Amino acid sequence: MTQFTGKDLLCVRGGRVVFTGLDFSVGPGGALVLIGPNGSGKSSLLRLMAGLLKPYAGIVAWDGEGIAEDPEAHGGRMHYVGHHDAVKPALSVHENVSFWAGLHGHVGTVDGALETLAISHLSDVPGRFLSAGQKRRVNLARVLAAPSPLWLLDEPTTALDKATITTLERQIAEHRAGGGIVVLSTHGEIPLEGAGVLELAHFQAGSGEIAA
Amino acid sequence: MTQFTGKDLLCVRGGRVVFTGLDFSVGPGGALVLIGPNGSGKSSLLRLMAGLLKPYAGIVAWDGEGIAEDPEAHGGRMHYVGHHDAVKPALSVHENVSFWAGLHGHVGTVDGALETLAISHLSDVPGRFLSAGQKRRVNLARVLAAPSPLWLLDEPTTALDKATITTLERQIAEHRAGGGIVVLSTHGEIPLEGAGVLELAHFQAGSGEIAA
Amino acid sequence: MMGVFGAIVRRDLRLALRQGMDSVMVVMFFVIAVVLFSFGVGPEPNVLARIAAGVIWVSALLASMLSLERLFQIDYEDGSLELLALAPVPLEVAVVAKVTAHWLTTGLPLILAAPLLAVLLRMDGEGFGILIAVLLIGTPTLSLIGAVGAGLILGSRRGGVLLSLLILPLYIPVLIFGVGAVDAAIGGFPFKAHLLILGAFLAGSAALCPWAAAAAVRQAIE
Amino acid sequence: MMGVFGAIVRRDLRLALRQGMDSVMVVMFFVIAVVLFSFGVGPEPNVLARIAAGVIWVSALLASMLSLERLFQIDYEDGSLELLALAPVPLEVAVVAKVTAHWLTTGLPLILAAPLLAVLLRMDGEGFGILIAVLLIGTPTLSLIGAVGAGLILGSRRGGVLLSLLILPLYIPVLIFGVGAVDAAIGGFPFKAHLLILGAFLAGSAALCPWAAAAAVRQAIE
Amino acid sequence: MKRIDYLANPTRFMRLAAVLTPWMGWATVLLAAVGLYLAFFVAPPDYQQGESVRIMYVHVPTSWMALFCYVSMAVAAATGLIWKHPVADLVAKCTAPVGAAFCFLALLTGSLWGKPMWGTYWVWDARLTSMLILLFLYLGYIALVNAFDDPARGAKASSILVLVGVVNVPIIKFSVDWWNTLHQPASVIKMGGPSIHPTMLWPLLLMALAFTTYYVWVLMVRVRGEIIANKIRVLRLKQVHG
Ligand code: HEM
Ligand SMILES: Nc1ncnc2c1ncn2[C@@H]1O[C@H](COP(=O)(O)OP(=O)(O)OP(=O)(O)O)[C@@H](O)[C@H]1O
Ligand SMILES: Nc1ncnc2c1ncn2[C@@H]1O[C@H](COP(=O)(O)OP(=O)(O)OP(=O)(O)O)[C@@H](O)[C@H]1O
Ligand SMILES: [Mg+2]
Ligand SMILES: [Mg+2]
Repeated sequence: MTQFTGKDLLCVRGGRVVFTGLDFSVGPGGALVLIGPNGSGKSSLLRLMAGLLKPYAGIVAWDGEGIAEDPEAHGGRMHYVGHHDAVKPALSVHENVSFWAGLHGHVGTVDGALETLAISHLSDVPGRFLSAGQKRRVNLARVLAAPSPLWLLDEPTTALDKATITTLERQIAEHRAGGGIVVLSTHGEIPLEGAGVLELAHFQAGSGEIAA
Repeated sequence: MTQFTGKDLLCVRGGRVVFTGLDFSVGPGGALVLIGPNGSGKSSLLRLMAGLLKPYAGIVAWDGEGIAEDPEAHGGRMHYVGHHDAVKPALSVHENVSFWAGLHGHVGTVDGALETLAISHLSDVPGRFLSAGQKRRVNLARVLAAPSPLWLLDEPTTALDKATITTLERQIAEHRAGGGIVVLSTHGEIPLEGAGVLELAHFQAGSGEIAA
Repeated sequence: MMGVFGAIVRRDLRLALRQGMDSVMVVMFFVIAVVLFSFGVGPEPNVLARIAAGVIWVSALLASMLSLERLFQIDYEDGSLELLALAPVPLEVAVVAKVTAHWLTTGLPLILAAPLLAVLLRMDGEGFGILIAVLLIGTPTLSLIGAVGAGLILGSRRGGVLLSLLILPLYIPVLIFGVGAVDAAIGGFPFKAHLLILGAFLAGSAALCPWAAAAAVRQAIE
Repeated sequence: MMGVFGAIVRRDLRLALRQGMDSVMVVMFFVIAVVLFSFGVGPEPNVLARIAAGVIWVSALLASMLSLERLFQIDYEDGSLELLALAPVPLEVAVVAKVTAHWLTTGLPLILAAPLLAVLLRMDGEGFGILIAVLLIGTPTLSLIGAVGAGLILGSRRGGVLLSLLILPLYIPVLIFGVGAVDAAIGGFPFKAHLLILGAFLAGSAALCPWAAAAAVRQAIE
Repeated sequence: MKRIDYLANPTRFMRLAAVLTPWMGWATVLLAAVGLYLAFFVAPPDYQQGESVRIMYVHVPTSWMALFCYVSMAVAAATGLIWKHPVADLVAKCTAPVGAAFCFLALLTGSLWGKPMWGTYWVWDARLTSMLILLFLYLGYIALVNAFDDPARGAKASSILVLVGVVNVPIIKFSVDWWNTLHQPASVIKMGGPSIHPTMLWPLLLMALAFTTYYVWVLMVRVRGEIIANKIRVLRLKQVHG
């Protein structure tokens, strides 16, 4: 079975240990929710999982193989949603989504994704006319348009209205039902059935473990 | 009594009518919560109230006088918290907050504000080392440090952890108890006693009302 | 009002000194540009001396323009500019404060470096004093004009190139009289008229540019 | 892999054509810089002709540098660069695709405008053909080198000026041989060696710069 | 494992530096004294150049050091990038100002020497030009390493720049062979051994050695300073972050 795991992760940012000795493991259909107060390292952990940040020690692995060994393969099986929405002001909503879907080799599924997130009426509107929540929906449409087994979502409900949050929850459930894996961070409540919860505050460094 | 009012506001952005025929009125100690789906115009209305955006028609007034007539006076009695946190990476948290407080003529109250938001231990830390939620707290500290009768907050709880949200709610209650006015937008629930609620979706333009 | 002016100048100076070696870098760009021209033109000393004043002025102008690009940019991106516009003082005050801090950290060092480059380009000794004088009058004018351009490009997607298009044409008169004064001094001609005209440019731009720049900033943050 | 390369090139071309008049602006900067020089140096035709090749090259170089500043900047700020780095193709491919699109929208128009400016500067007729040839070989080299610099300055606090410090020194060899070839052709000397060296520069930077630029981008988005 | 390295390496380096620093200091003083004496009082004036040949004893070693420092930086940068060795980044960072100073001195002494020899302070030939580019590369490095809010970012970005700029070093070295320049070709460091009289060779080598020990000395002092400054910064951060 494919397992997404991290072992003994040490994260250092700006010369400071953010968290240390962190392990996690999620299997097919599983979900992991990252919680913790501001600055506890939720975003940092998601970036480690995506491969954007290298762990100072420890390893993040897919099916036992470190993700750093074949970054392109990891990119192919993963979607990362960060704080920025990567929406080009000059391209229409449809063009924005289909560019990213195309990079993952999917192009026919864009309209369906827009439909699901209730932005198909904005399909031809340029990105610069979108509000904060509309941009976020475009970003999520990119994830839906190109199916990939692993979703990494950093506070995905930011700026979304309630109806869209419900839609997102349903999509996550569907994704998991199909054997997909979800890791997300949140300050609110996202009800995910049978999800593991990782409280980042438990992995703060002790007083001795400051990096020189 | 000071009243903060808007009459028959029409807002046009990107050649499209965002809302029309909108009225509001808040008195001392009052609060107004803006709700509505993504793109319904919450941020736009707050920018109108701050004077950053000019209404296409209608008037925003303080005590009966249009805010555009004396923008400096309006600036002096108002705090606006938008999507950006205005935290300088090279300045320490204390320097960041006291610069803005100084513009409003207050300097002695900075430490108290940092204390309230539980970031006084970060006082000497440069802004570049802060996480999303910590930056947001610095931004809110600026508001607390220089008392002003009118607070305009655009999704102020974004990125805040639960403990800080509670603090913010208490501060808003105190502000109102002292005769202050609060207008804020939110997708979540911010329990404000006796607050008016404005559903932006009710002021959408009919199909005929597209601005040329 | 003066208190706020001082506060903004102090903040900008502190930011400049603390984080970037702004002044150092502008001077270095200035030097490199002059060196590039020497390369391009070739080593003949008399040709170099002939065009020295022009090369120094054009390089100073490009350096000033490049550093102006970010005059409002960072404040715009992190939301500070909105808050400055909402502060209880006219936006014009904030604009002038920012221009002042900018000139102190970049314009002044340029002027100090200019004589050195004049030596390198084998400029005639007579021109040195007047070169400094015209730069002292000319560079604040450049900063003021540049501020308008820096405001106009906010939020547009093509910073550098667009800025240069907007403000370089406005720089041309300053350039012509600046070079003219130096050449006149070297040639032994009177140059007072040039200085007076440059002074008039400075007065004019000090009167007009803050309003224009503030208007530009206001429309950018709508 | 080629599909992704094509997709990125097409996207960048579309963005360039749709939103900014990039090409127009670069060309205009080029023209204005040359004009500034003519003003700075004064109108004597023989001095102008003497320095024509140098002025054109230096202006092309500055124009190229200015437009390169934003090569990755916007994608970096709106999060697209992270996603490109996470795409299932090597980041080097994306870098080369972006450089290609950039050169097509800015380098090519520069080359088309150059002969016009040569006429303006009264350059000798012999130099025209060779000027275009060296620009054709030289400007892609500039774009490739500049891409490394554009990657390195991501996230730093001083874009434009810093970039110029990093890459202008590396531009100097291209400048020297570019001007040398034109001057040789005008003087009736052989210029094949110059062209070969410029070709070697192009090959070398095509081999090295994509890796360096990708490495720079990777560390920037950490 | 890696974590142990990270914590232990600076400590080990600090111990090594504490031992080496005084030795390097004294070696510099001694070598420079002997070298300068030989250069000024023992070495003969040149039959063509007269006394001005004595500039050579400063010019040539500083030129060598300018190149040597850049290569050291490149090696340190590569080490830092590949093995993430924290001291390597500091070595590169601390070498830059020293190398820039040597480079500046080489240019200065060269052009002072050029006036009597070539009749001009400066010509745009390949050796001189590439050396000037080296100075700019040093300055660009210094600007870049300090341009970031996070020192780790500065270290990485500038390491990449050093590795790109290193192509300039062979150009400087061989420019005199590849193009005909005013500058004279190598006579000490070349295939087939040095072709220079021992009375001139010895002071030259001594001065070169003195500059090398000086470099190591300054490097030790500066890297120690950086490590201590880092520790203070991190402790302060830790204190306030709780
Ligand atoms: C600013 C001008 C000059 C610069 C930038 C410069 C640069 C250099 C450099 C980089 C080297 C080291 C080359 C190597 O290791 O192969 C060197 C060596 C040397 N330079 Fe200069 N130089 C300049 C002017 C002069 C002048 C005017 C003379 C005297 C005619 C001169 C004589 C020498 C000699 C004799 C060597 C030693 C060559 C050897 O034996 O390897 N240089 N110079
Ligand atoms: N670019 C950076 N450079 C240095 N330190 C950073 C950087 N980004 C974050 N940090 C620090 O790393 C720690 C973890 O930050 P991170 O953004 O992962 O927290 P978070 O859990 O996502 O917080 P929030 O809930 O506020 O988003 C914080 O203490 C922060 O100060
Ligand atoms: N800069 C802009 N230019 C043109 N149109 C804009 C701009 N910003 C927003 N709009 C449009 O104005 C409308 C209202 O946007 P606004 O940002 O006020 O919505 P909002 O209620 O704050 O939404 P959200 O909940 O997503 O933040 C949207 O339809 C949006 O497309
Ligand atoms: Mg976060
Ligand atoms: Mg909004």
